[in-house]
Amino acid sequence: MQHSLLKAFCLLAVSFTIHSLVTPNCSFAEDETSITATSVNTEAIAPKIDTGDTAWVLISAALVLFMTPGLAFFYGGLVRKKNFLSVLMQCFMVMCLVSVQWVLVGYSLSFGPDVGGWIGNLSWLGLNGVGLTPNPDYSATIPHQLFMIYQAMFAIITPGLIIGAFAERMKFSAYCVFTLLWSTFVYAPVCHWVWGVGGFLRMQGALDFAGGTVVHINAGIAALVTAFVLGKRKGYPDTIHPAHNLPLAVLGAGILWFGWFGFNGGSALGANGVAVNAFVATHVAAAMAGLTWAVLDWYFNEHPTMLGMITGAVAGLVAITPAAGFVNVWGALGIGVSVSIVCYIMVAFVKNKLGYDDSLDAFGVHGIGGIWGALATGVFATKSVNAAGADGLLYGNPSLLWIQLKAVLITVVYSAVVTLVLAKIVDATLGLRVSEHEERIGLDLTQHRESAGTLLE
Amino acid sequence: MQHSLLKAFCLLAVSFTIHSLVTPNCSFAEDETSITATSVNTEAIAPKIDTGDTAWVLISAALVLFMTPGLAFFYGGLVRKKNFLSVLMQCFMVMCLVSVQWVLVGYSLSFGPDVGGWIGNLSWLGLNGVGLTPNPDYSATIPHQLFMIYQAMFAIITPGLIIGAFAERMKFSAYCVFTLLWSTFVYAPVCHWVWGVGGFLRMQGALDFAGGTVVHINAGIAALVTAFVLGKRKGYPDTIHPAHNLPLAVLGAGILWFGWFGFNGGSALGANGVAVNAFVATHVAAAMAGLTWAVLDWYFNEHPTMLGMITGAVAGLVAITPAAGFVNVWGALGIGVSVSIVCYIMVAFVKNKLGYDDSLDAFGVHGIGGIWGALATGVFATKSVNAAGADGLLYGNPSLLWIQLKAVLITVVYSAVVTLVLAKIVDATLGLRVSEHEERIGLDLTQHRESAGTLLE
Amino acid sequence: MQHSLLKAFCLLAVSFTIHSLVTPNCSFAEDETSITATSVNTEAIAPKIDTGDTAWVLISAALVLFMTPGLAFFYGGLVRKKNFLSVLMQCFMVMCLVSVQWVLVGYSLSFGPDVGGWIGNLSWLGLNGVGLTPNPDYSATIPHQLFMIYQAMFAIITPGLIIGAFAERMKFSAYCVFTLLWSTFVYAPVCHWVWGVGGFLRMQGALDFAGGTVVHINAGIAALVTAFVLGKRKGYPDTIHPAHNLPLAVLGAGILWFGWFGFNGGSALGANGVAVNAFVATHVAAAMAGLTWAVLDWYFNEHPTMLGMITGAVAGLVAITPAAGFVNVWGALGIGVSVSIVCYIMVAFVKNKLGYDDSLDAFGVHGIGGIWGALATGVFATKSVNAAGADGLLYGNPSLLWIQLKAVLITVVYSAVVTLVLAKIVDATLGLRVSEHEERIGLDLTQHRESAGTLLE
Amino acid sequence: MHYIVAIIQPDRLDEVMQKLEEKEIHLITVSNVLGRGRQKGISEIYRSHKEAGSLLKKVKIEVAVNSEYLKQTIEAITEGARTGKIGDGKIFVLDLKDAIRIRTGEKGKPAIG
Amino acid sequence: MHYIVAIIQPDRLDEVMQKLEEKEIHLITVSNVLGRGRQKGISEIYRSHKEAGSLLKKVKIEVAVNSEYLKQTIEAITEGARTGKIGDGKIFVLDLKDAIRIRTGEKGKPAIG
Amino acid sequence: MHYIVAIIQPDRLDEVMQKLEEKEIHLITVSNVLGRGRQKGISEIYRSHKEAGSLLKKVKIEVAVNSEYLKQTIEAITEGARTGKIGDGKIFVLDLKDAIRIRTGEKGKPAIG
Ligand SMILES: Nc1ncnc2c1ncn2[C@@H]1O[C@H](COP(=O)(O)OP(=O)(O)O)[C@@H](O)[C@H]1O
Ligand SMILES: Nc1ncnc2c1ncn2[C@@H]1O[C@H](COP(=O)(O)OP(=O)(O)O)[C@@H](O)[C@H]1O
Ligand SMILES: Nc1ncnc2c1ncn2[C@@H]1O[C@H](COP(=O)(O)OP(=O)(O)O)[C@@H](O)[C@H]1O
Repeated sequence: MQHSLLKAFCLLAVSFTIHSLVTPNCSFAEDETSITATSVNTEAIAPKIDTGDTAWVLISAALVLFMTPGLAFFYGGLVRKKNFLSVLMQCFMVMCLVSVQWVLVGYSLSFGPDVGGWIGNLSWLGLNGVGLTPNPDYSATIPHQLFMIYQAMFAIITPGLIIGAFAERMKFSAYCVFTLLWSTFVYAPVCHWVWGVGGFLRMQGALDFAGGTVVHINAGIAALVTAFVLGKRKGYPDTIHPAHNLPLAVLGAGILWFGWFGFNGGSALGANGVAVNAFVATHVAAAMAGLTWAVLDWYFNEHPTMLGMITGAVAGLVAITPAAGFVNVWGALGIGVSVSIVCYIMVAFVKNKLGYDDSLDAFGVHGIGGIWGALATGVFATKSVNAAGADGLLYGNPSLLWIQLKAVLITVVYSAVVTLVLAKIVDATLGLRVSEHEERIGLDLTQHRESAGTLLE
Repeated sequence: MQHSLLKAFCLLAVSFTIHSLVTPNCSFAEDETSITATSVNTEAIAPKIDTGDTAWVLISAALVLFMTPGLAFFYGGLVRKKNFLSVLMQCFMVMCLVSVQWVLVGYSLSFGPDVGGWIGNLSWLGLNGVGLTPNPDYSATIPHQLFMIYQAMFAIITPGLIIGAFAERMKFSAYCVFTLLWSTFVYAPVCHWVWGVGGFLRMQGALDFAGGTVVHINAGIAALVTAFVLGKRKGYPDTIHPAHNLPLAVLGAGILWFGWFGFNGGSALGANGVAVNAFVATHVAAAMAGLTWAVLDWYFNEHPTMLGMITGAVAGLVAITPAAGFVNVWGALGIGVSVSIVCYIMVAFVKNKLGYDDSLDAFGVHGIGGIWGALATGVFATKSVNAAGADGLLYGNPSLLWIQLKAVLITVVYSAVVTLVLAKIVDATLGLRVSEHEERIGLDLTQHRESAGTLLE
Repeated sequence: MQHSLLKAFCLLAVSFTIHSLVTPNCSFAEDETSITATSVNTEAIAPKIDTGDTAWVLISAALVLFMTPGLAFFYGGLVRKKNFLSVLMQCFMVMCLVSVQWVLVGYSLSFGPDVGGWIGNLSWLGLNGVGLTPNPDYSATIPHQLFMIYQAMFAIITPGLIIGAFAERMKFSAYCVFTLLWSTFVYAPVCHWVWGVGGFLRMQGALDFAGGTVVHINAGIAALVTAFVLGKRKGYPDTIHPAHNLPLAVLGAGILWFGWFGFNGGSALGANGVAVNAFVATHVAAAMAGLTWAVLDWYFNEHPTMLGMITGAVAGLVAITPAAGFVNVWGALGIGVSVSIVCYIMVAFVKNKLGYDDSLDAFGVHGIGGIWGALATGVFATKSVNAAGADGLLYGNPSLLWIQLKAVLITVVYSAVVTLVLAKIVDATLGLRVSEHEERIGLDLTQHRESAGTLLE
Repeated sequence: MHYIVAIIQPDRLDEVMQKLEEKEIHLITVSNVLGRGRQKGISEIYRSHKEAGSLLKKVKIEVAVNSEYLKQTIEAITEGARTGKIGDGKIFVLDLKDAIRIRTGEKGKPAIG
Repeated sequence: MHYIVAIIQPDRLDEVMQKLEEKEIHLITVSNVLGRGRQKGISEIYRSHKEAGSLLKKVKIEVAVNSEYLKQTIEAITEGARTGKIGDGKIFVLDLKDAIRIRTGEKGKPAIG
Repeated sequence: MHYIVAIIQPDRLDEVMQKLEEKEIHLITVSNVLGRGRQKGISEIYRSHKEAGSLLKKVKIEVAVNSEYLKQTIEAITEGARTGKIGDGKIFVLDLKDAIRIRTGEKGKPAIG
């Protein structure tokens, strides 16, 4: 039943995709409107390093890196104690593995000289030619390597987000291989389409300020697919009990909120008005979404919950990501309220109907929230905030919403299909899932021969 | 007995207040000396964005936001485990609630065009007219919205500080309403008096670099009042046992110290000498105060305690807040030593005499420490550090101390009275306190239907 | 047996040292090549404050301060629960104690006007003459006090690193005295030799970008010595069980990684290309080292461990510290791989042969990793990255490696000898170690009269 | 000699210990337990699903006493723990064959106190 | 009356509690324990040294029942906890002299249920 | 058959387990407890108020043995746990009516080992 659902979904989407590809005219028509966060500053001519911009992007890169440990605790606090370390380990492994992959091949594939709008070529392998002077194509006022390392942090956290879907049951070896493949064959191309010079979605004028499509939809869909492929945790849903350490999940959420200022604010690639707008929109959307979720919990369960509030805040952060540099405070408020409602319905009601086991709602929050955010950008975006942006539906330009929808569907289809293929390959070779016995004992002991804490004082 | 004490206190203070209001002459005399952190840079003429200043204030805003989760753990680690989540939840709720209130009305009331020195008008509702270009009245080199969001973080953490006073016994619904009212009717006006253009305390030349009066005294007094109104926790003091998780309180303290660099350093609203001076003074005062507290513990209890050291460090951070941009390293050391002595006496000896139950010493540390810091600013301030500042007692200008004293008393009286009124109103309508049965079971379960951790492995 | 080992070590080293001292000619020959991070910007003439540079160093200082609480949890999570607070307390005490020592005397001794290449004089006591305008000798574009406070954070964490060696058995009073003495008689001189204007190692052209010698070798050797002097923990190694709370150690590692961007990136003392290069190298080396350690664990124990991964990452961060501003991405990768191999052999095999009890491998990771990094800098450094740097062995200049080796040995000998003397003095007077009974009960209760958590719910 | 096991509400522990003191029963052992009893647990919420939290936090007290102390021990615990509400808990009395004080090797009655 | 102590695998608790419910044994007390038994523990790694982790996490269940319930209680626990693998655990049956319901002061059989 | 409950100092556990091993008693159950005994607790400080920390951390060991093993079990525990200092703890011996190995259903003596 679930698979048929997935199929139907794909079918519908594919048709859209094809359409959007066979109609370049409309695309080209929009060329000049083309814009993404990564080109916000490219008007500048003389590539002179600005210390203020550099300072802001440097710290932003550090903040985004810090989000991954934050994510580790956000997720880790919610699993059962016997699997706590395994989640932390997966998050740290992605920090190490993808960083190396990125400097060696990932960056070149994602941002290197364009090949037919689909992918970057290999001329920047090992950062060959990626130096300390600005690359005006991406950012005229900061060193090229700074842009590269800032983007590296995005490449790290994206596969990290998927962890939430298969937590508590994936074999660690399989995890490593899958992550490496996914970063190379899913993240890199999608990143290139949307942000790379010559990327075809960028050409079509799709707006994605800080990674709604590239990061959240991409990871969210991969999460859904892997949850399907891996199947439910033993005992789900009856005997899977609540978070083993909610306070640490709250700590993680706090770190995520903090780091997200670098994630969205830094995407302006400079300490300028756009950065400030993104910063404000990010904070307001997060707050509004957290508040909304609390209210919904209050309404449906008579009690606002801590888990609900942090889930809402994260959903808000996810949804504002593509929009942060293009919407005003009202747009941010609107996105905040709406995304919590959508995600709440998803994780509280729909999910159980469908019955897949997305352990920590990576799809429910990042996938759905990301899609919602991408579309909302098409609704709330306004040039009054960022001339380099575009006007959305509310500002009399329905076409943007249409472009956004296409970008979403293309990403959804590609991510779903390729993730499925990769997961199946790894499953066929290494096997994705631990044995039932290992799952019962827990991944900490069976995968890492460690336990989160000594039981005796 | 306690109430009579409170009364006496008010009486004394009110007289002072009236005096200071009926003697505008002395006030006007000081007009030109008027200065606060928020106008440090206003000499600049052409409002051109400086990327370096913008970068520093952007990251400072993020740091101050991060302080609230830090506060959540600083407080949360000290309560009993059954109330851990309730404290975290209150802190996250204030992040969400006040952020929304701030962009909608709070900012306009606090910093909007002045109405008789008392409050801002409503012309900036919903950030109407608060754009991405600098507002020279507040900061000539950074976007106005950046100043707004930076101030938002202060508006968030201030009511957050009060939580320490009524932890473990306040009804969550009442908490939300109280916080919203308090932000609007206490924080906004006091903020306007001290920092708003035209604010009457600012006019009188009161120095408050980063919020000693607006943030700490204001919150500290509100803490005392709410502690009185709510009454003691069941079993206090006999059967209330030590911190359930001191290490997490230490983590919170670490985050607070880290964030405070943005709190004080960022208040220079630029990456300049004043920011550096504030940064240095902040660090030195915190270190000296932590050290002093440890020594006092060693002397009085034969053992320096972890709780004592972090309490001292926070007390030092509180006391240096109003002074950071106006004192040199000697002033910082002096403030650090003295505030720990004063607060130590307060929480270790005086408090028990008075017998109110300020659960986590929000008054003892923030109230007393804030008052001490405001007065100490009148003693240690020197123009040699910041020409825009003023000379204090030690530098031959007793009048500043007098001005500081007035500012303190006016804030104390206003905060005490209005907080009392608001608390009584909420108590009369919703009821401030949970039932004895709920208090016994704990707020996590009764208010949020969650528990901090699963007990079985 | 262990002592004889130490002796042999010293003997060998001393000879080298003497040699290097009696051959000033070679030293002077290299004068012009002399360079360290702290003089990267000194070409600038007019000392005008750059807001961007100032912003970056301000936040970097905050990041480095944040590393000490991070270290507290990195270490604290690994000890037994009964000693958790004692480690946190030692880390916070060093934050307080050394900060005060630094502004009073430490900074003057370390960076004050040179006295014969050995030490700074006392003319900067109490920051006398250390103002808010730049000091071109150290940094032409940021306020002198900012350089001072940034350096303070290094002075804080260095003695903090030693804690790992004597954790779980040192008397707190002795710890305080020892730390104060060590900061003054070991850290200050070594810091002056390498970074102070006129420091003799700086004169010889030794490269130490962000403190490989000053911080890590220095602390690592002190760790080894104190571990020897204090002796093994009761029951070591048989009945000392694994980390009581590994997840908190992971949190600490995350904070360390985050803070290290300020540690290395900030050492460029500006938001420039060198800072970006250091930032990239730091991240890449950490990732590569973490990955390598995981692979080694996988190979030798069939399972990658969480503790192994964070240990590897930290080892990578240590080793890249002296090199960050002088090597390219390949150098960073090389250093990352190699340091993990070296440290792994050390802590997993060699250490047990030698049989000393370096509780948390402060020597194994910081000492060995630091030495390796200093030498590796002599191998991988290249002027193509930083003209102010030098070429290493791989770039056809073997002499640099020689210079690095000398710097290492001199530091090793000095740190070892003086630390030994200081430790013996404190032992003879206060006694370094707690009683066996106190050790059994745990330091939290016996030294601080507190416990990490309440056992009953 | 008897071995008494009592399950009580966590927040009654201080009270119970005090009552025991008064009756000169100084030696006890305490631990955390979870109990399912008559008392309906408060169900927790997870992603807006109610988790019938049937297991409630309780405290377990173990006391070994000589027969002559049995009655007053039970009294002390009862007085200290009773609130009259469901969930107050139970006291179980087991037979104690022997007791040894590790430090001295004393056996039987003298070893208990 | 009997006092039953059972040591089981942590992940069998839900099962056991359900089985007990079915047999109308509602009142139980549960706690964390560590056990060393036949089951070989998985040895943990610390700095690449294998720590023979001989103590495994188990769950302890305590149930006081009237004699007529003894058999079905043992059955219920056995059914719920058995996987057939080493480590399933044990059930110990002790003699219960008396039981008191703190709330009411009831003694003996009526106090058990 | 007997059911032995011992309360010991936490840091003596390794020693005790080793001694039991030597005497071929392999199966035990261990848990955290807090004890109030003769040993004066170290009072904790909170805001410079001394908290008479009367409850000290102890470890509880439970061993079910056949009668013939009783003596050596007690010896083993005593040897392993004794330091001669107050706080060493106690050993309580209860009567064990029956034991069941869940895995096999064996009853009585064979089920113990
Ligand atoms: N027969 C029993 N066996 C084991 N534990 C029991 C038994 N009866 C009660 N308990 C414990 O006592 C606690 C309180 O019992 P409960 O029935 O809730 O209160 P009351 O005894 O006041 O009705 C339970 O949570 C459980 O832990
Ligand atoms: N004689 C005993 N005394 C105390 N506890 C025991 C005894 N025998 C078994 N246990 C407990 O039961 C658990 C399971 O026993 P084990 O021998 O591993 O499984 P099985 O009974 O299936 O062989 C042990 O870990 C231990 O906690
Ligand atoms: N009669 C008893 N009932 C229950 N527990 C006891 C009893 N006597 C001792 N204990 C436990 O044994 C521990 C050690 O006892 P204590 O009197 O401190 O040492 P010692 O037996 O050497 O005098 C106590 O903390 C308590 O947990």
